[in-house]
Amino acid sequence: MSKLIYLVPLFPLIGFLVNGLGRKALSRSIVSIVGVGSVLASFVVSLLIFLEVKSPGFTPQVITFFDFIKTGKLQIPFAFQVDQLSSLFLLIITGVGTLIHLYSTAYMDEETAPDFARYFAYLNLFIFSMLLLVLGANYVIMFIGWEGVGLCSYLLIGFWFKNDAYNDAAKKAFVMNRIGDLGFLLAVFWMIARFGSTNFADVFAQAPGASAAVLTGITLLLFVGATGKSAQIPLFTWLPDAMAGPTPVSALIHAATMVTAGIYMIARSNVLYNLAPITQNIVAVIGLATALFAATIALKQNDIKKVLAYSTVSQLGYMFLGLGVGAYTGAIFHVMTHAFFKALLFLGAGSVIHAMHHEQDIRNMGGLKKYMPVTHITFLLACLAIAGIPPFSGFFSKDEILTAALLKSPVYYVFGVIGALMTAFYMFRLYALTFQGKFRGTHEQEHHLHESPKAMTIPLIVLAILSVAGGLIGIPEVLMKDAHRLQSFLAPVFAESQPGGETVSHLSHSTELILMFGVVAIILIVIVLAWRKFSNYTKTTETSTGFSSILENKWYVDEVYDAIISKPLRSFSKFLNNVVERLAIDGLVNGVGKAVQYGSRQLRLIQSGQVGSYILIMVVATVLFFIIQLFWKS
Amino acid sequence: MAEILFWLLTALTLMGALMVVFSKNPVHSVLWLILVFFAISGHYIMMNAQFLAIVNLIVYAGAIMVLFLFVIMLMNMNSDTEPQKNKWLKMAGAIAGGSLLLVLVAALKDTDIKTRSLSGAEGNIGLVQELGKVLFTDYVLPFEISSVLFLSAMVGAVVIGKKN
Amino acid sequence: MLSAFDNFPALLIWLPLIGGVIAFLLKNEGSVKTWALFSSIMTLIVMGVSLMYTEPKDYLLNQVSYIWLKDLGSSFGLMLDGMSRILCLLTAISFPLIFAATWNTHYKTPNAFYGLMLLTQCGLMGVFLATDALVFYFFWELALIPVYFLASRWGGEKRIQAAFKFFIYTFAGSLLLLIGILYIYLKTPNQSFSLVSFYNTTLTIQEQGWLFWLFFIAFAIKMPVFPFHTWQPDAYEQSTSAVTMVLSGIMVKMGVFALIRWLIPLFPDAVKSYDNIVIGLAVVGMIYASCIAMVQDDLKRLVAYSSIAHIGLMCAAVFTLDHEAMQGVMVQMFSHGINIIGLWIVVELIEQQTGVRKISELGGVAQKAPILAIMLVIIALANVALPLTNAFVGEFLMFSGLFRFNIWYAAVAGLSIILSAVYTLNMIKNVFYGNTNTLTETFREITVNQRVILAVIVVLVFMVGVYPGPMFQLVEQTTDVILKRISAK
Amino acid sequence: MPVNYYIFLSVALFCIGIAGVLTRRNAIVIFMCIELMLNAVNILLVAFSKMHHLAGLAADAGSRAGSEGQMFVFFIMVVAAAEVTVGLAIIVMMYRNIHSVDINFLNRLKH
Amino acid sequence: MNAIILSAIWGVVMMYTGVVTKKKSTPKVVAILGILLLITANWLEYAGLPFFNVHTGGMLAFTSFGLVFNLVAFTATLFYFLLSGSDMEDVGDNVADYFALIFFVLCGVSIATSFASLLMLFLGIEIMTIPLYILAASDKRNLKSNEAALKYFLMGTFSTGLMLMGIAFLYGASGTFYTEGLNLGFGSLTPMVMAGMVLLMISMAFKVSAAPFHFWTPDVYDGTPTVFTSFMATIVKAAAFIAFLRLFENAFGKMHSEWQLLIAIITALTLIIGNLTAVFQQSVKRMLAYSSIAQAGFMLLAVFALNNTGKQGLILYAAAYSLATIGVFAVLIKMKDYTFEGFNGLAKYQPLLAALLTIFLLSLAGIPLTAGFFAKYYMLVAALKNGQMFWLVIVGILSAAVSIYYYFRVIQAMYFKEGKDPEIHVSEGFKTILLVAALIIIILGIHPDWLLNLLNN
Repeated sequence: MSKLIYLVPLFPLIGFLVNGLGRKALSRSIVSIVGVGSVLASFVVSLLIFLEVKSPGFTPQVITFFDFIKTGKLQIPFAFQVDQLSSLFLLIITGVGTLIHLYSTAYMDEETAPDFARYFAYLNLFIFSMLLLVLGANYVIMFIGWEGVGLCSYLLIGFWFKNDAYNDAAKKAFVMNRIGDLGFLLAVFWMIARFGSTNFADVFAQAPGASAAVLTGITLLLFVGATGKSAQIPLFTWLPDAMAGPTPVSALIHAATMVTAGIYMIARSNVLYNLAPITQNIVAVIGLATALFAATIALKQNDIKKVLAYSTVSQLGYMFLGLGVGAYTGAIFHVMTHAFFKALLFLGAGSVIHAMHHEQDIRNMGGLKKYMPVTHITFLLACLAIAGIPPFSGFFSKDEILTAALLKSPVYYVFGVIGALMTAFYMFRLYALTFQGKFRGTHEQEHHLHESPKAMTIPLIVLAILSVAGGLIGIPEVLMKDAHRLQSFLAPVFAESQPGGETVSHLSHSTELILMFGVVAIILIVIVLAWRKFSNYTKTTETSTGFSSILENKWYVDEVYDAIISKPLRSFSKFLNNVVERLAIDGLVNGVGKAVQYGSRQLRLIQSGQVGSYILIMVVATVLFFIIQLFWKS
Repeated sequence: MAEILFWLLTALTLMGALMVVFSKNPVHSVLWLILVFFAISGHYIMMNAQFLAIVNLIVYAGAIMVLFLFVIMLMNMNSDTEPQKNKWLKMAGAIAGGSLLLVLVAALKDTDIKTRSLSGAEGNIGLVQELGKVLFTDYVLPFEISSVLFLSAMVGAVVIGKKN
Repeated sequence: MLSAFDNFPALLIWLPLIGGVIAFLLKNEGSVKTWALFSSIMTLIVMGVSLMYTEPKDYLLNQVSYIWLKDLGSSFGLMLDGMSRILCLLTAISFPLIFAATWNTHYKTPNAFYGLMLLTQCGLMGVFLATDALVFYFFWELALIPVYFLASRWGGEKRIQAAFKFFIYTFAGSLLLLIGILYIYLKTPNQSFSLVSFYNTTLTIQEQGWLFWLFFIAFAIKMPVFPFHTWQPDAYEQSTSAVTMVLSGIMVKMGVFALIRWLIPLFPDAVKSYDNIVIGLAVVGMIYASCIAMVQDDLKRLVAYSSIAHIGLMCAAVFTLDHEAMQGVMVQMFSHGINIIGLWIVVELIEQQTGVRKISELGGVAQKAPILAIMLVIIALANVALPLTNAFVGEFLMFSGLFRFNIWYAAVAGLSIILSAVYTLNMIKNVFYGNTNTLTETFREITVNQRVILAVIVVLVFMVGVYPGPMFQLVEQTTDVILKRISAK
Repeated sequence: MPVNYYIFLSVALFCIGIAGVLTRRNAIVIFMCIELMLNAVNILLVAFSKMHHLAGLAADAGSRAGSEGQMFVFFIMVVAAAEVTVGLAIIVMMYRNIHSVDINFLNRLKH
Repeated sequence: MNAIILSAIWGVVMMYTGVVTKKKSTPKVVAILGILLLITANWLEYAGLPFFNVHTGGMLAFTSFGLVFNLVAFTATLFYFLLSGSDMEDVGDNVADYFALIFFVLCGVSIATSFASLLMLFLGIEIMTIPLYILAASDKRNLKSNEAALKYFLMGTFSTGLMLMGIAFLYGASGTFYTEGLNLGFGSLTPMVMAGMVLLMISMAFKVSAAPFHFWTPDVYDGTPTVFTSFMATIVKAAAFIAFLRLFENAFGKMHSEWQLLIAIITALTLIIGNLTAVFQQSVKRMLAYSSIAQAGFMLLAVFALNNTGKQGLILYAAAYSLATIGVFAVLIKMKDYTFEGFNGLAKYQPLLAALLTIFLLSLAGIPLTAGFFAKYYMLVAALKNGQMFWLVIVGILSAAVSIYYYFRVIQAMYFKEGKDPEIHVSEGFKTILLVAALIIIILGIHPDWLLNLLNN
């Protein structure tokens, strides 16, 4: 079965080509069928592969198709790696992808036919790239997908390219990603230089022989790549802006899949990271800082998608925290559950936006629960999941990360919990403002409010089920013995970096339980507070001041970046262009020409026209020549 | 005796030359120049080059200088019409000439032949007979060729002088 | 033994030459254009056929010599090795593309224009094929003269000055080259200009030192490498598009090519002692040019500066003397040529319709011409070396080699990856996206012909980008031989 | 009389000629100064001729060594005569056109 | 010897032609016949068939170097006659006399290329220059022509004085005028030899218009009727170079290292001043005058190097430079406006003429595929082979780059600028001959060995 692995990315690629090339010729329905069908086909194959991987006796396989680059000593095959980690991601990507494609057929129905096809082409291309990313058996193939998803993200954020703000957001996303990509590339170069190969197997096999400095360097550079793709400090600002794209895109790319590429990559490189403890700490600290930082911003956002975006950044921070503290399974687990509930949240938000005719400000919503029951329920479930209320999926995954963090350091744990509280607060603020209370929009909007079509609600329902039940594959040991099926499934991948069961056993079961339910209790209190506070929200015109205004303005990070990077770079470039280039370098070149002309003008004045002076110069020259000849040798 | 004569002629030559340069009136310059030629002819005779001495007088002092005189007369030149260079240029010219002299003297003061004497009337190569022999044997080619020179000078005089 | 293959190199030179002369004689604009296209396609066919012949084992033996100036020790020696093939192929592909892409442009005295274009092709082919230093120098200049006329006669208002600056700058450089060539020639044991005897001449370290700079400056001006680049933006801006394509697509490769064939193997010691300076210059130039490209408002100038940055990388990679990097350079020479010609074609298409090149005055073209926009996006992204496009392969290897040479050079040079994304996306955004204005309101979608031309480029972009294997095989031997020469010495 | 004397006499005469060329503006006078220079050369040649002749005689009583020097002087005179013809013709022509022989008037051609 | 005698005779023939016929075109035909005769005679002598057996007393030595140069010079003169012969009619009435003078000059050229004695050098150079004084003055009513003639005359005789002084010193030191005798006698640089050598060098530098003794050149070339400038600046100058090279090779070859620095200084100054000053000229004619100085700088490299390559190169240079310059002048004579602007838009009205002119200019600039390239090539190789004073080569190269500036100004004017129709009237024959000249330049640019192999016989 794993021989058929090429089919997985092939289907979306075909979908992309068909929809892309035939964008003018194809009707909407065909586009939808091709778009959704290709991903669905992929999903089916992925499922088959997953089953094969899951079956006992399976060994990870590398399937090589051809040599992508083969020159000199360097050989980079175009090869796919089929193992537990990649097959799990295949499922997530194609699964969530299928749902979102389906959802999109309804969500994007306002677009003209060619744009509709273009949209699906992009989306399929994205799936293709993402699959390449997770399937690649070496860092170069991974990088192809890595850049590919960035490109698709760029294309989809700027999907409505008439709007310049969207274009700017798209550009920002791409450039920020590129900054990270540079780190990734440098890491790859370092691997080539040090290990002579980029194949996972070769690199991991040789890694223990490398010096700590090299490993720290490589892993840090890889992490720089991850901060770009997964929107961590300092490269996170693109993600909230990326909400400019169509909402399903936000769900698929900017929540469920692409942004988790960084986590996938680090999990994939767990062997390297385990050998570089300094990097691990940095990853943990950055992750935690991002989680808190983004959560604070999310508290005061009024755009429904912005809240979710910052929430995504924050959740990604948790995943990195998990990676940093060595809880690879936990991080992957959270990726999975997060894919479910965050996709659900976004799709729910999309449903709301669709119903509200592209109104995104939650202050203008309220009381939608009666108009959109399915959306309402599924959204609530997702909120509960993300807030970490048992037995919803978020609880299990987040708990696993927090537990691991506690083992590493109580400080991580405390801050992690604070973040979790904030998560609960802003999610229920969002929920309450949107669905509870009275409708605060215009009558026109109210008149048109309705539940979304089936194509949209079905994915919501499916995702809701997954959000609710998804956590059950990873029930912690303290609750049920040997019920963490994810851990046992992924164990071969992380085998080398798991120091066995010792760390887990450091914490007594009772402590763990107390902490677990203590946290849940506090979260519940926070939820109630938020619910009550925002259920009866009325619009005010007063502007916020002080700290809350700082939060509302996202800590002015964009402004700071603008002031310390963009603007200086631009002025520097202008300086180079206007001063260095024009005056110095070109001036020098032209100066040579001018000097020649000047010399010419002066020199020709010797030609005075007077015979007397000519002869005088001749005589003087004769005298000089005699002098030279007389004294030259002596 | 010969020495005294040498110095006398030398003094005459140089003084005449200087006067050629300094005379304001071109006519005087010509006359001084003729004097110089006579003195030079004297030198020639002292060096036993009688033929050249005579030719010098006939060709230079006689023909060429008379030509000069004619031209000057034709143009009615005198010291009043004589253009003068400004003082500085004159000075520069004199200095340049002087320094050339200085340099040449410096270069030549230590020649290996400087003490070889030219005294004595031995030898007869300077006589017409001898020179004529050489001229029409070994030097017949240059002699013929110089006719081309004269031809071209003649043509030139015609071309330039002829009225259009 | 003279096999059929032996005549291909000469044919590649004669075909354009004869074509050019005939073009001069034709009077009718249509027939001149048709003839030029036909002639260039013929050359392409010959090139294609010659690709099928394999390269003999010893690369220096793979040459054909025709007797020329026997007394001077010069013969009309040509060689079609891997590197030559890549560049001749680029030249052969480019000209039909250029002719086709500028089919609708009307030139005054078209016969002269196309004649000169074909003569340029002849010169370029000669440069890439020559194995005799004097022949090389001849073609080096021969490629320059027609381009000078092309750039001065057709183009923008300041074209005369720009072309003249270009000409005098490169000419001065090539005079230095001439001195260097002559010096080595006099040092060769048998007073010969042939590549073989140049290779076999031992030069002292001091000699290598200054000869290196004579050669390098000549090539650096041609490439151009910072700070010898100031002729380039002016020349690109002022020339007519077809000429700009030749200049940027192929001509700048002459410099890189010459570095590899005529500089590196000749002065191994000097290369090793000056590599840091040269790479430093190249890296500074990359960042410098990228920064300046960010603030350009003229499409042509933007592409020009981006080209300087890309060439800088090639120059740096050559001097790493790294096998993989060198391979990257070879492939990138081809890829960059294709990509930048593609970019110019798009610029030309825009200028044809709107009459402007100012980025700030354009906008919304994608609405009116989505296919053009798609093509441009693909080509532009290839230009910034997105994976699976042709430039990625080359740049990846070059950066990788640079990294092995020195981490910090690679890190600094890597910033250009980011900067290139910035200016490319800015350009795409401001020209293609956003709303239309009065200038672009009436923009029409490109015609079928134009689509085909751009499609050819896009196909090439992906062909090399996805499966670069054949390219590497083509040049592997050349790289091997050249690098072995250096390590041997 | 050592040959040295003649050398210095000749050089002095030569330099006076040069100084004359440099200090005067009248074309005719300048021309005369050039004639002075030529005569300086003539003296020198004759002196050397004599010197070489004496040396030749010392070796061989019938030697004609040195005659070439006098021949040369002869040819210099010939050439000088030709030059004077042409030169005076040019000067007269100029005089006919501008009624002056001042070389400073000749400055239309410059730079 | 054939050439010397026949050219002198033909000069006389030309004089009589002027008397016999009043038709203005006849002298040109006769002159062309004469030059063809000269070429043939010279060729025959080169092939070993001298017509005359004259007792030269060893004062002339006919080497293949001199004879091949004669061939080049006569051929160039043929082109000159064919292209510009008719334009002499515009200068004055004495067309036959002009031709006669030119034949006398050719006689001087032939002497200067074969002298073996300083006496013949002196006579040869005088025969070369005295007719030129007259030709310069030939436009009698034109003050510029007057001025040129007088300047040329005064400075020329002055330099003759210097040369004679030099010869006198050399005679004093060696007792002979034979160059060979000098060379055998000079192992080292005694004061007398030094003084003589320097003075000779200066006077020869004057003749070839090398800086800083070049001042006469621009003014004289500018003032002289253009049709004669063309001749003066090419054939005569090249011949002076041959004389220069022969003199220094035969008489001072053994003490090459003693005077190399001086020549190097002269060369460098000539290159720099010639090229730099040419840059700012407004008149094409004057630009060509300065360019001739600049080209002289390159040719001086042959004297500097004093090796076989240099000698070969000098022949090639003479051919390339003379043909190209004669071609440019031939067109210039037809123009009414001598400024650069006068050439504006020429390509539009006279495409063939412009194209040919471009070839000539490219050759002068030393662009490959023209004879000018190989001419410069040989000079550079010669200088490099010499192995001394590498900086001179660099100066040469840089000034060659500068020269592009002024040569290409003409090209720019012709091709890239708009202008009025200059209304040039040229016959088809003129164009054909110009085309032949251009072809020769290109052929020599591809196969210089075809000319230079003549030297190896």
